[in-house]
Amino acid sequence: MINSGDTAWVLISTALVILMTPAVGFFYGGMVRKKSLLSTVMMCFASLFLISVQWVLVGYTLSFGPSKAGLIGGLQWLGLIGVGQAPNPDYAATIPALAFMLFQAAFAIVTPSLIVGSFVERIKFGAFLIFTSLWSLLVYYPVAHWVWGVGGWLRALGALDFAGGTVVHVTAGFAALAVALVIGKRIGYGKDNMEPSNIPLVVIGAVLLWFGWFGFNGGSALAANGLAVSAVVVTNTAAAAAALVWMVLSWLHRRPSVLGVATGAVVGLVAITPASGFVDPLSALAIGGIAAAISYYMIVLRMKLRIDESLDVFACHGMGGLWGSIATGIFASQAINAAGADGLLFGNPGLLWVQIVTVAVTAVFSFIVTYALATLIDLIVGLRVSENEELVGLDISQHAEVA
Amino acid sequence: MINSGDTAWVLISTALVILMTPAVGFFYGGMVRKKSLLSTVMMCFASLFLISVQWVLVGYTLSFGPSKAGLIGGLQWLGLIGVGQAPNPDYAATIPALAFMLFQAAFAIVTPSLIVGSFVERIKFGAFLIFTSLWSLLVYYPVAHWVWGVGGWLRALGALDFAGGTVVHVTAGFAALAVALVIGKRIGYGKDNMEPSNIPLVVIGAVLLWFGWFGFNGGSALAANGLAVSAVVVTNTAAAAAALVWMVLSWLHRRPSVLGVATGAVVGLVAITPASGFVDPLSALAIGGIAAAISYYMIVLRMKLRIDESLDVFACHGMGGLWGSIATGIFASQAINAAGADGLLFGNPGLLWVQIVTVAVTAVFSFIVTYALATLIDLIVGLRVSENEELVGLDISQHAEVA
Amino acid sequence: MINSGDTAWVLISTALVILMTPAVGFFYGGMVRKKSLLSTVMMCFASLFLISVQWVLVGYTLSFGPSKAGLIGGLQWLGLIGVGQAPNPDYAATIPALAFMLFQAAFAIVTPSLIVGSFVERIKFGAFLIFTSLWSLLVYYPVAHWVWGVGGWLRALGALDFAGGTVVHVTAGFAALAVALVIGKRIGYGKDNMEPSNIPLVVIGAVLLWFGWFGFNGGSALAANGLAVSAVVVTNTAAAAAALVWMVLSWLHRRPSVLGVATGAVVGLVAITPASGFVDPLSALAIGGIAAAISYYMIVLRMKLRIDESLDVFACHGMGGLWGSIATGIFASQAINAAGADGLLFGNPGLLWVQIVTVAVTAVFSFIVTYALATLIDLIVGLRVSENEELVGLDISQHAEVA
Amino acid sequence: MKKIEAIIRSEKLDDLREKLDASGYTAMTVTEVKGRGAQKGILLEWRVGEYRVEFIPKVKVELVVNAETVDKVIEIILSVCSSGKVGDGKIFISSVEEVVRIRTGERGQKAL
Amino acid sequence: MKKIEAIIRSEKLDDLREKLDASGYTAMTVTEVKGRGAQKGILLEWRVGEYRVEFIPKVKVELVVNAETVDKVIEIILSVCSSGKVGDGKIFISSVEEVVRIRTGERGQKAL
Amino acid sequence: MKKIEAIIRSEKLDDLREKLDASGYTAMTVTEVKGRGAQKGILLEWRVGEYRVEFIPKVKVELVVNAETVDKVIEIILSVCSSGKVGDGKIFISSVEEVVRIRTGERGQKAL
Ligand SMILES: Nc1ncnc2c1ncn2[C@@H]1O[C@H](COP(=O)(O)OP(=O)(O)O)[C@@H](O)[C@H]1O
Ligand SMILES: Nc1ncnc2c1ncn2[C@@H]1O[C@H](COP(=O)(O)OP(=O)(O)O)[C@@H](O)[C@H]1O
Ligand SMILES: Nc1ncnc2c1ncn2[C@@H]1O[C@H](COP(=O)(O)OP(=O)(O)O)[C@@H](O)[C@H]1O
Repeated sequence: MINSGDTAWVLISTALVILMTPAVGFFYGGMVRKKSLLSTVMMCFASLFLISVQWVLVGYTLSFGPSKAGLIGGLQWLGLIGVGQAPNPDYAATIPALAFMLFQAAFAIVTPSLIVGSFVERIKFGAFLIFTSLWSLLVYYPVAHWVWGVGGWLRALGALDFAGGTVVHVTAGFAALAVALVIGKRIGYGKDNMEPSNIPLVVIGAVLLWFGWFGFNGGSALAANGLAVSAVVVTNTAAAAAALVWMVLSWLHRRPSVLGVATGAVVGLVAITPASGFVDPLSALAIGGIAAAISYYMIVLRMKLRIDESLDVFACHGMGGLWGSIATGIFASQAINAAGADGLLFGNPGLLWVQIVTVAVTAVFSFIVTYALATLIDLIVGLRVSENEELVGLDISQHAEVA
Repeated sequence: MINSGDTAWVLISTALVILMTPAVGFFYGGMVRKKSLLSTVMMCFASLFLISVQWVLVGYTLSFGPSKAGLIGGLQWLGLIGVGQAPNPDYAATIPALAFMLFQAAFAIVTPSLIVGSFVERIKFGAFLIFTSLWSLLVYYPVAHWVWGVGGWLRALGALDFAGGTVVHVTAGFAALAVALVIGKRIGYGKDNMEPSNIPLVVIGAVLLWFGWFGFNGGSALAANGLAVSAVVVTNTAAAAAALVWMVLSWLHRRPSVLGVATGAVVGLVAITPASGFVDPLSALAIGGIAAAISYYMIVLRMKLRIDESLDVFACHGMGGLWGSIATGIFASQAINAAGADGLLFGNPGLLWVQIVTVAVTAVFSFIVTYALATLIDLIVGLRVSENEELVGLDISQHAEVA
Repeated sequence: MINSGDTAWVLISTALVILMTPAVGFFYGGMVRKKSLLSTVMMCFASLFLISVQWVLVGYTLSFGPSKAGLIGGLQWLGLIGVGQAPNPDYAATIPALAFMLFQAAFAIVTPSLIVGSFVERIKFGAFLIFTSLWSLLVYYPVAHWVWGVGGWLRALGALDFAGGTVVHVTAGFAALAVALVIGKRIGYGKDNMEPSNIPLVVIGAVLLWFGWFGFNGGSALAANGLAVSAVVVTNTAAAAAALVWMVLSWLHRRPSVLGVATGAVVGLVAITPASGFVDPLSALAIGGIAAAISYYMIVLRMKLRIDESLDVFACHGMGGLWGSIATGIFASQAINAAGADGLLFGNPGLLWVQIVTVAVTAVFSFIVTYALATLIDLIVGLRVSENEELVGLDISQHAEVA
Repeated sequence: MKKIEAIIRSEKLDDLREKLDASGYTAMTVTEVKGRGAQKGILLEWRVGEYRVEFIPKVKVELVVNAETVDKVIEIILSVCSSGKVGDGKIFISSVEEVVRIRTGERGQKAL
Repeated sequence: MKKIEAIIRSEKLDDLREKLDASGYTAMTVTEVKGRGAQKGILLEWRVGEYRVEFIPKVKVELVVNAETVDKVIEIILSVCSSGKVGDGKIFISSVEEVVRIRTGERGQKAL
Repeated sequence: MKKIEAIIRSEKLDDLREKLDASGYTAMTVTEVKGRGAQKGILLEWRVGEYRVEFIPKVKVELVVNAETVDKVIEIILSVCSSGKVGDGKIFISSVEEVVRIRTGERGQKAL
């Protein structure tokens, strides 16, 4: 039976999550040099329209269609045939099946847009489109099926991932590292100024992400109930804690920067994602605060290693998602969500173990497949623009526009 | 009986649609030269506050008040007297009458803001205010009554317009063409650079439009039910398909531009509007994709004709709305909405015919009345700023401000 | 019993109100000189993460915990212990207690961000953080308890404040005046250009405020019912009326400015806040229109007095909130809200008297405590940056960043 | 060789470029500047009342040309940019000793 | 006639304009530039750590004046803009051969 | 003393600065300008079709140096900024009569 309140909440949550993909574009776009600002915004926007179409055609059925041996969804729902206004009780009994479908679409859309941060300012737009289409097919849809699909093998194992810490952030973060290694550094990396061109735009992006994340985590309850509320509360709390900790760390270093607190907030949001339906507000403070420190020092390390994973998708999403998934194994409590499980702090070390396995499998899978995919695309069509195109900037060279 | 889920959905949908009017301002504002950016934003913002007031006073009753011969609403609800917290079952049985009123206000507000794109950079701000107030009275309220008012003559004919393809987009698009012809070209049109001054702002506008459109179409179900969900799904799908097609077209020409995909997305949203409560996702792919091609080549034609309908409101909204309304006659299916009708593809050519008549009547009516209105205002107070004011830009000359 | 529609509405309203705090940052940030734009955005963003954490730890229990003599909440709910997914019928019987908690958090967050407008471009960031933390403890939590806490003494008196005209706007407005007097004028005030650096950003802020305010006032019904709808309707109407009046006033003076109408809209939103659950749309027109005139001339006066209360928080929020609270005593009607009271126009002068007392007490309390607090902080750590830091701008001197 | 630096109203730039083009002076460099002269500033609107902007946005057009053509260029600038109202701007002429075309390394006249 | 080009700290502009005004030098043209000199760049904060901005925003003030008044103007600039810290900037003086007032077509001294 | 004004492609600035630095010419002033020369404009994409931008963003680099070092600097600029394609830009050399270091008030050579 469809419940109008639950449907209203999932619909608006979907709208919020869809808004997040262009928000990633603003967040990233303001951080690159002006000459590639539009190209960065464009790649995220392209994730939105490209994956929207792919999802309707094949993505949904591959991710959530009747399971083939726990590994991938069957093709029964190709083109959304059979996905209608009636609920699909396997996933959500009180909202139309189409509502669950579109909510999940928003996740499939935002995930590849996160990876954009690793190869900005040097990728061919055409190669990007090929990469994104194939990456979704080869990495996202399988992992989404494993963790969230009925019959998925990691789900069967008992892995908890409320809103995509593993499915979204770990996959994107490790993929980002892989592509960065394949595509190589920007010309002048570590030598020229690569200053952020538009910090107000970064903040606009971060703020829309924070806003959208209420739908991301709160909507994952798939109902407007106590659990949705609890998820929203811990989401806000973890974001705030992480921003605060990042501010302190950057102040200890020298100055509390706007770029820093915006990044911190996003890291907090990432880390709480898998845990958001299982933990209480005080745990959220801990999860967010610790996440900020982990990502902060991972960026320090990444810079020392002189890897041009340009906007630190690995440090923020990969490590944030990894920590959040593990933290779920520590802080989860059935007092918050009876359908969940207790974590380490509540006497159940088993969950922690499952979480570690899940994260490890996903991270390794995403890294290897992405590395192979990027290498292949590079060989066949070339990932990278010419030196001159890179110097002139991707806005003019790829899109014939200026920001 | 008021249903809280339905009410929540219509309320938030209203908020989303109201956000669209300033979003149009950003979308347009970024496309004009910097010297008239603020003036463009201002005109859209002015639609918001001007029509908000007019609607409360007379607009609602003229549009939805008890019908006078199917042509216009009576004055019973002047100043919203009698429009209260209880539902009006004629329009929506499960939400307060005031909720339906405000949701409709948002449509009346956004429509004149769309027209702004045709006369940017050269209109007197005072003349614009007069034009907008009178245009709503003479064009929008009547057409809204015809198509949506209980007893309206086009509604009686069986015309389907789920969320305003005809009422909003066809009226605005043909009005835009009319005003452009009356006001004439910008100085230097076709000779000087008229480059977009702020493409990131265009994208911010387009993104907020996409976001708001979930309320525009989804809210038009006036309930949080399967139909609302279906409308949101096809909305997202059509927008994505149109952006994709536009990207391909502009790439075939030369480069895939950000301005292009943003425009494509909006065109897809326009085209799906009338159909959104009647078609399935695969039809949405077709409707959006075809819409992009139609608007694209209409702009090519418009530029050949050297008409300075500056931001292509006619090509995007006029033609997009026209195609969407006709497409409703082709793709509509009672399997999606039992209260709708079947279209050509489902064996009912009659609907297509009704749709064509509706669009034709509305287009002709809007064009003629607008042409007359604009001519009259031009004669009496003058539509256009002085040459020097135009050269200096409307921001300084009309508002004494700089962007 | 939890109602899913009510929960959905309060959740999304909460998201909207949380979005308002960074929106204040954009609204203010665009109005200062470019060299302190980021610092202004940062201070508002910092209110978000700082007070989010403080609220979870102590703010909620101090504001809404079991009352100590009507003056302050007890510490029973420290760290949100005992605040869960079940409703707290004292405040809202149909939504989880955590939902009410977070909705209220959003108000506690936005209030100190409003004050930022008074001391931009010259405050030390560290001093700002101390000020904001202590101000919430000393002013906001007590006043919130007095007016909204069960057992609060002003609530017991019968004061009506639907969504925070007194609690939010009067406290912030009078606090702003106090800090401005303590911190003193910007170097060059009244002599150098202090032009707004980014009016489009101001409009983005204003628009997000308008959007968010639907949640602010509509969500204050704590249910998706007729009252919520009514509140949203009058909110939109008052904002529009105020923008319209401001436009006329600024046109009478010289030109209708974008900065002016954006300000006018915000003032209208402020003024309708306390009244939004008690008045009808025509009253909203009056309340908004008059508010615009009051704030307009208050700014004229403030400028004559050469007080550098830089972005007129006092004129807009202090006077807007004061007028709105008094207007509630005039226009309130039990026909709109049976749980409210009738105002002067409906034959009950008693309410007006209570409203005046409430406003007066709050204004005096906020002014005095804030003045003392600011003075103290100035003595101990210093409120103001060095002259050279001020000349260079706060972005570089406090955050080592450029906008 | 001479450098002509003309500070003009921004809104005249498109026209000036066209006229210069038509007369064969296609090479120029343009800078957005802010100026102050007889015109003092302009008044802009604040939320309430107005404030003076002390510097007005102008455009500086620089052309390096042969000494003989200076007068011709000045004439064109005057014909396009003179409105007779305060704020029209100034032209400054100074000497340039050498020009190098970066593309080829050519120097002097033929590098112009 | 001489052109005085002063590259100064942005934050000194308001003060300098005022002092020049007070001494009757109201006409000037201002350009936002970026510079590099003894000061090398400045360090700004990135999300983590910092990065060097090689060029620092400065303001270039240009005044064309009579040869006799050059020293007076230099003195004013020095008095306002010298903080004694690296990065205060430079003043360059060069010759201007002719000035034309666009509004009237007047040339030379009286066009200044 | 001489002023070297080089109008170059924006994307060459980082490289040029580095090379100049390496040779000890650290002091310079950079302005964002728009230019037009043999290159005419560039075509950018509009929603549909394209439009010509008449002026192309360039960067102007100004260095005031001793007369003797002019050729050395020109050489560096040519080596970095010459791609052989239309649009590489120009270098203009002119005389500077006096330099003042604002920080100290020093004049002439030692103020450079
Ligand atoms: N002596 C000068 N030195 C430098 N720039 C000048 C000088 N005189 C005028 N300008 C520039 O020319 C612009 C127009 O000058 P203004 O005196 O307003 O024009 P007009 O002579 O037509 O009244 C000024 O804004 C300033 O940029
Ligand atoms: N030789 C030069 N040529 C061009 N510009 C210069 C030169 N020397 C200094 N500048 C400009 O002056 C600014 C200040 O120079 P800097 O050496 O930092 O000042 P200071 O001499 O006070 O230490 C630089 O940023 C640059 O813009
Ligand atoms: N005579 C000139 N006066 C002023 N600026 C010039 C002149 N010639 C070239 N420029 C500047 O140099 C830039 C590059 O010139 P261009 O002719 O395109 O280069 P190239 O000589 O390599 O083809 C132009 O955009 C313009 O800014």
